[in-house]
Amino acid sequence: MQYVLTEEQNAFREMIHRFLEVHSSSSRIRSASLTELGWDRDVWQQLCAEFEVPATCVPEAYGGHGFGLTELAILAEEMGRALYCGPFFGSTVLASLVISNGATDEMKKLLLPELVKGNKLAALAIAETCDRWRAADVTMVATDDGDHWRLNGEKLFVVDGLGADFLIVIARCAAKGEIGIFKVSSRDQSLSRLEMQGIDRTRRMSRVRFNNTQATKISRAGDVGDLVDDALDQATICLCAEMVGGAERLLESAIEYSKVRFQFGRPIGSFQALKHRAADLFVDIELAKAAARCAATAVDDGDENISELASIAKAAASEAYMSAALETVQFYGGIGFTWENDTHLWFRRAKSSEVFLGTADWHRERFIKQIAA
Amino acid sequence: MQYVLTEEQNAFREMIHRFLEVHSSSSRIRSASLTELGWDRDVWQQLCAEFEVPATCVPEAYGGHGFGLTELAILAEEMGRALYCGPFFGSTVLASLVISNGATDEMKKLLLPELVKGNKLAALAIAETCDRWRAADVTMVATDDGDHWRLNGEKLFVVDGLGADFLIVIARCAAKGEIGIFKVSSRDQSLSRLEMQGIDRTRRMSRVRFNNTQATKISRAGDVGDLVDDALDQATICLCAEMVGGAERLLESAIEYSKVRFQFGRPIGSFQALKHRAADLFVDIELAKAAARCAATAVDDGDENISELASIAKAAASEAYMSAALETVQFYGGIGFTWENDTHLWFRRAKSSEVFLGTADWHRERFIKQIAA
Amino acid sequence: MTETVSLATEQQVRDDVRDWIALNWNVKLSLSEWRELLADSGWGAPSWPARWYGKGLPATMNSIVEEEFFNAQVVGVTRKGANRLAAQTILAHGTDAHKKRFLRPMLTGAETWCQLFSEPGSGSDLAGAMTRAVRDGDRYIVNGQKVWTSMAHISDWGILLARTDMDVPKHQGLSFFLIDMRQPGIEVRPLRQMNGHASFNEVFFDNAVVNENDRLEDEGDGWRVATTTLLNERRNFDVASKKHTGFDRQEQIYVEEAEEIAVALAPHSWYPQREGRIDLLLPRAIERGKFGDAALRQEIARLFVLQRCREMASQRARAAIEAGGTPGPEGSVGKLAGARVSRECARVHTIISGADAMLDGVDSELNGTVAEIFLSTPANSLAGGTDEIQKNILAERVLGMPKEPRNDVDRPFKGVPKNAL
Amino acid sequence: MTETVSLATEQQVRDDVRDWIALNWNVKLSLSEWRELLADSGWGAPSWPARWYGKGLPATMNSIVEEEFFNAQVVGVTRKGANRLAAQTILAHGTDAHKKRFLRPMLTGAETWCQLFSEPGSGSDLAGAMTRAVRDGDRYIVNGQKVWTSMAHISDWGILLARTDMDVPKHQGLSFFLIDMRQPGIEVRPLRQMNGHASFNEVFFDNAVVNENDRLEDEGDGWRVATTTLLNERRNFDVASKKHTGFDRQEQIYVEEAEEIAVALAPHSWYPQREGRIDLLLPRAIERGKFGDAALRQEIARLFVLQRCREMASQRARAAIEAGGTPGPEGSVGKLAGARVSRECARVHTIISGADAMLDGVDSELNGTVAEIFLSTPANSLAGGTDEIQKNILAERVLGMPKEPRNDVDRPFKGVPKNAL
Repeated sequence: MQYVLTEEQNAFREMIHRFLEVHSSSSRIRSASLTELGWDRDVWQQLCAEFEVPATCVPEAYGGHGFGLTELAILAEEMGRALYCGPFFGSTVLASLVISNGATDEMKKLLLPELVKGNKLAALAIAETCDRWRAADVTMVATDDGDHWRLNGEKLFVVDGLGADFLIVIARCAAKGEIGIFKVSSRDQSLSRLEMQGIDRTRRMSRVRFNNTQATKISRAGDVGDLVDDALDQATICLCAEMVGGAERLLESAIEYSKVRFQFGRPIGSFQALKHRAADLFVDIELAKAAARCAATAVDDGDENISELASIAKAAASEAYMSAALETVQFYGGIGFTWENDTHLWFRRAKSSEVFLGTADWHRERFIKQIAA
Repeated sequence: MQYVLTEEQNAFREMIHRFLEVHSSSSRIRSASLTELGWDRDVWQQLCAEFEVPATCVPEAYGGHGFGLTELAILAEEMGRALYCGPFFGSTVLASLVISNGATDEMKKLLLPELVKGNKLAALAIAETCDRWRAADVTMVATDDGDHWRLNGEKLFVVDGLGADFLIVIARCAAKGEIGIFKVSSRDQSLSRLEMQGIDRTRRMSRVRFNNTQATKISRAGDVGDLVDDALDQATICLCAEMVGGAERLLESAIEYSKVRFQFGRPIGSFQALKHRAADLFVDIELAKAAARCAATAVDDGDENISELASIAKAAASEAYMSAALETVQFYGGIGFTWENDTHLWFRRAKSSEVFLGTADWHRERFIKQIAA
Repeated sequence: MTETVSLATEQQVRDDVRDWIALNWNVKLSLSEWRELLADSGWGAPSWPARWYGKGLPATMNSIVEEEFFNAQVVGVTRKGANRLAAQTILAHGTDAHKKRFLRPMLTGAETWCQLFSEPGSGSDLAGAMTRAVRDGDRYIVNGQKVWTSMAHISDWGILLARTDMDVPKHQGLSFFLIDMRQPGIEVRPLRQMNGHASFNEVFFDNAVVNENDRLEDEGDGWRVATTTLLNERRNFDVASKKHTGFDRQEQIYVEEAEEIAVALAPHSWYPQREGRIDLLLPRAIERGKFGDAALRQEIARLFVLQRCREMASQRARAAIEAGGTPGPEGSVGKLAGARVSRECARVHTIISGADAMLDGVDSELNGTVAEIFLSTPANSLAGGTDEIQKNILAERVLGMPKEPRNDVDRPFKGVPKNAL
Repeated sequence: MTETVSLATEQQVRDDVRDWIALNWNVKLSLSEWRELLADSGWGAPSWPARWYGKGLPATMNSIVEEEFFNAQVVGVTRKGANRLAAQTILAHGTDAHKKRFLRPMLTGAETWCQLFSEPGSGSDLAGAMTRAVRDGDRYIVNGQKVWTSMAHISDWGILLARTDMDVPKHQGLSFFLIDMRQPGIEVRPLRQMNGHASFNEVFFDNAVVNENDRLEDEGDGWRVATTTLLNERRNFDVASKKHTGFDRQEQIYVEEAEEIAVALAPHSWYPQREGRIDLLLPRAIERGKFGDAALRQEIARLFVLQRCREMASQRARAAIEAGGTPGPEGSVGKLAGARVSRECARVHTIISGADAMLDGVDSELNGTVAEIFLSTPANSLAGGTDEIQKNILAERVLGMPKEPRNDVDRPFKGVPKNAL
């Protein structure tokens, strides 16, 4: 296993980092999050044009760069650090990974090239209740009316759903009940998409209602639940990378402030109580980072215990990120509790990420049952 | 409810405190714990003669002083502070409380006066497996052979069992299976008492085997399980007071050391990280102390929710005591990890108390189910 | 001994109040008419000197009198703003002229006060205030900024801690002023918090003016005077006063009082959420079908144990004060325990929510209440003295641990290292 | 570039070692005979200079050579005591006479060394050592006490940090000595720990003697020399070396080596328990029928998550070093995480035990193992640099937080406030 990033990977990281520092600064995040769409189309187009972000880990056969999940996770880490608000996680991570893992070759050839170029955006619709994020939890049924598959019901927490051109929907095929992957056009009149108002305005989610909506099945015959779950574990690993990036950004910010904020004639960062808490937090984040990085590499190495590693990473990142958010507010003192201070933007994301794609408790439970089995 | 001790109660506390400072100093604890009995008969006799300790909360009708559980808990707090090793908890708290709560008037008149004078020692035998400390968990059956009740089986964790003159045994009466309280003489040849080697050498426990042992039933006809449980809740409250005393002793010791131990040209107690941890610990202990004191007063006030208060106190005291033990070792540094340093004596008692009469988890579970009901 | 005397007096006080109410209370008066009457009677501030709108009774009688008013559904003096703190400070340090001018409208509510101590650069370290008051003849010109000022937007007057001398050590260069808030040199801006509410203000001084006569005590005595205010703040904080939210009656005077209370409480509408809403935990866990989860039960039980212990500890503290003690640094125990409760409540609430913890507003549980609990988490660890300051107090004043070496108290304030922001 | 060269050299080194082993290894030699041969060959310490019992190879080759020895079941140089640390310090700071006299018996095991740095009064603050070495002609008279000295009871020599000047700042008044442990002025007493084991010793100096010639570098250079020792200690600590516990074979030389190892390891028999025995958690939970408890499962899962993260973090750290980095203060992350694992393991083990956690010895689970885990809990937070010191290192050296004001480094040591014990 490759434990440290290569020179090329570090250069890649540095490049995207510098871009986001400018184009996803906190003032730009704030203004973008006030728009109806919630993100800045120009910045996304630049990410597609200059860095070909959506192509990163799509195989070359489908027009991508054929890099690994390691590279996608590097992007996620930087997006999380900058709290980039755009359709990266919804389209490039969630939807593309499900297509890459679970669609037929023919469908991949049809769908991925469009996503890769950034011409089209997709979003994944899987969750139906809170706390249920895996294929086995899906109850929505797709019926076959002879000509087409038809979907009915509701999907929740569809990330970047409002801006998506098409939806990737996980549903059970009527009769046998096996999990299939379906594609639905967003333009379909039978579809209703409503924004779900969130604590984190930098990641938009929607509630999608299907009313006898026409769908194309893009997975092969038979149950593809395992493939969907593989994709979700990979997406979870990207989420963890994103969380680690966010946590690091918070810690850096707290430390910087502690050097320039003086009370009692000393920088507050010279007080040992703050030092020790910063050190504890650094340990938390380093541990979560190790887990997120190793999990991504393990996917690229074709390891078998990905779900274990994804759960370890999610459990570690969830606690590290939320601790970082709470500590950072505390380091800032009263000013950290204000709207004007940027900390709360990450504070919101920390909680939102903690419960997204399975809570830390759920991941620990899955993990411990796997290793006890 | 009386929230603070009266002048008389404080004077009582101070008196016993001064006695134990001398007669239960750490060097005397260490030497007593090396003896076969595990405690010093002279010190116990002084406690009985000078302070009439066993009489404290026994009603005057049975030769006691008729004080409340508050006073018994004050004694327990000081015993815990000084880590007094003698038959106080086994005989004066556990056995006497069970007799007071559950025996018939006739039996109280027979048994309590002897205990009150300190001529005799009793011990309570209830637990049969670990984690089971209440009447409902008892499976031992007492059979009636016409002339006598007969006991068979084994009881564990009998505190101060080796030095006891008689045992108070909780068992089910054959046929109907109702809980009864029995008395067995220690001199009975059919009884075997073996010391259970513990991490805490200052509180001895034994394993008692009954082999068709003759017993006297001292409770009235019918199930007295609730009365036994009441006594156990009262004993738990005394245990909590004892734990709070121990935790306070640890914190005081850590603070004192932090004032005289210099590193880097400063007393280590001037380093903010240690200050904040000491403050956190102080909060933990103050909270546990409030719970223990209020629970004892509530018993004296005849409140109905004693089991709730006992469980709150046990949960709070368990965490505060163990934290105090860990922090105190850490305050001392390497020297705190040595045999020569006294901290480990309390460190051992902290864990041993945490799991005695129901673990913190068990008490939380009981408490939350009660208030949710 | 003391107790017996107090008990005798208590009944007497109750009788006196009842008699006075019987004679004077008139539900048909306007709020201001009634308050004038009340201020003059001395029953609006029983512990103040008889000469200054009070009855000269011990402070312990205040709650007795309040209780009588409450039971008789009689409207009391105003509770808005920092009026009570300002009054206590003026009583201790003001001239007769100050008392004559200011105390009465403080009781009637004709004037509202705010407290101008905290600054962006001096939060925990209040004595490091940088707002300058420079003498100009018989007045001072004030420049600088204060923050976390409740009620500044509706205040007529403020109690101001400002620096009049940079060349002496920090605690010696401060002075204490009563400043007219209705002047062009003062701008008040609401300060929005991360949970969207605005409970406080920022106050900017741009050549604001204060008369020399409106200084309390001498130049350089500001810290000593402020200590009185802070001590009273702590005392009011320690002994939780019954929250009076009006009598919900239709007569004009009650409606007027309710309006006054509504204005005063509006910025703090989220405070129940700040406490963590422990009351909602069990019902939510049960309703969402999660009470069967042993891990969650342990979490909730831990929290209830903490909360119940905290209640018992504060009852013990209150009983100790009543038994003759004074409110000391032990109040920090309750403050820290409260912050723990808030933090843990917020955490456990979001565990119960699962993915719904992502939601806010209409899509969310209890219409945003859980989100508000979460977004208010840090408040209790910051407001009214940070956790860090509370821990320093406990460690140094209660546990007697040695102080840190300091370099900011024994040299001219201008030479003390300051914020590098 | 570097990597390619190393790879080429690695194979060559492997070939050379194998050739040498093939020619020289003889299972019939006694342990000392074989070690003499090995020391002279240079293969016992490949990274040492060719002139001094080494091969002048890069340090990374040490593990390659070790691997070849291990695979061929060939006995290596001694690993007992502080021989390796003492040798590295002498190589860096000793004269040729020192190297000639001491290095060879360090490899063969003919002499055992211990490290005499820590004192009862200076644990975290090693530079505050109070043991005095007072010059007396061409020798020094040593008085004072050291503590936490592994192997002192079987040591022939010790590396000693002692104060030779009280009138200069603390770091400048220390000198570094090689001291003969077999003399009447030195008394070694085992130090019993709270878990009953005695892994370390106290060493008392009562007019012990050390020759001027046995000082490393100049008087006052002691702290600089000690820094070399400490750096090597950290390096050895960071890069976990394979624990060689002998080959379990019957020939005399293997038996002799096994005896040597047994003596060296005896005081540390409880170290597996110190780590917390995470391996026992799941089997114990399942065997005791508690795996069905969701609250316990969460506890165990948390611990496994922590442990797995710690493993991955240390693999990353190791990979970073191999990729050209140097072991830095990041090692503190692993140290702190390890202490967390120990502490949490001890806690969860006793949760699994329930009331059986009260037991020790024959009555208890795994014959006292759980008790030993519990009674060893604090060790990992203290040994090898306390958690507090590790956190200071991370905060100041990695996160760049400002240092505390200090009053102990810029004045004569005699004027620095010291223990009031």
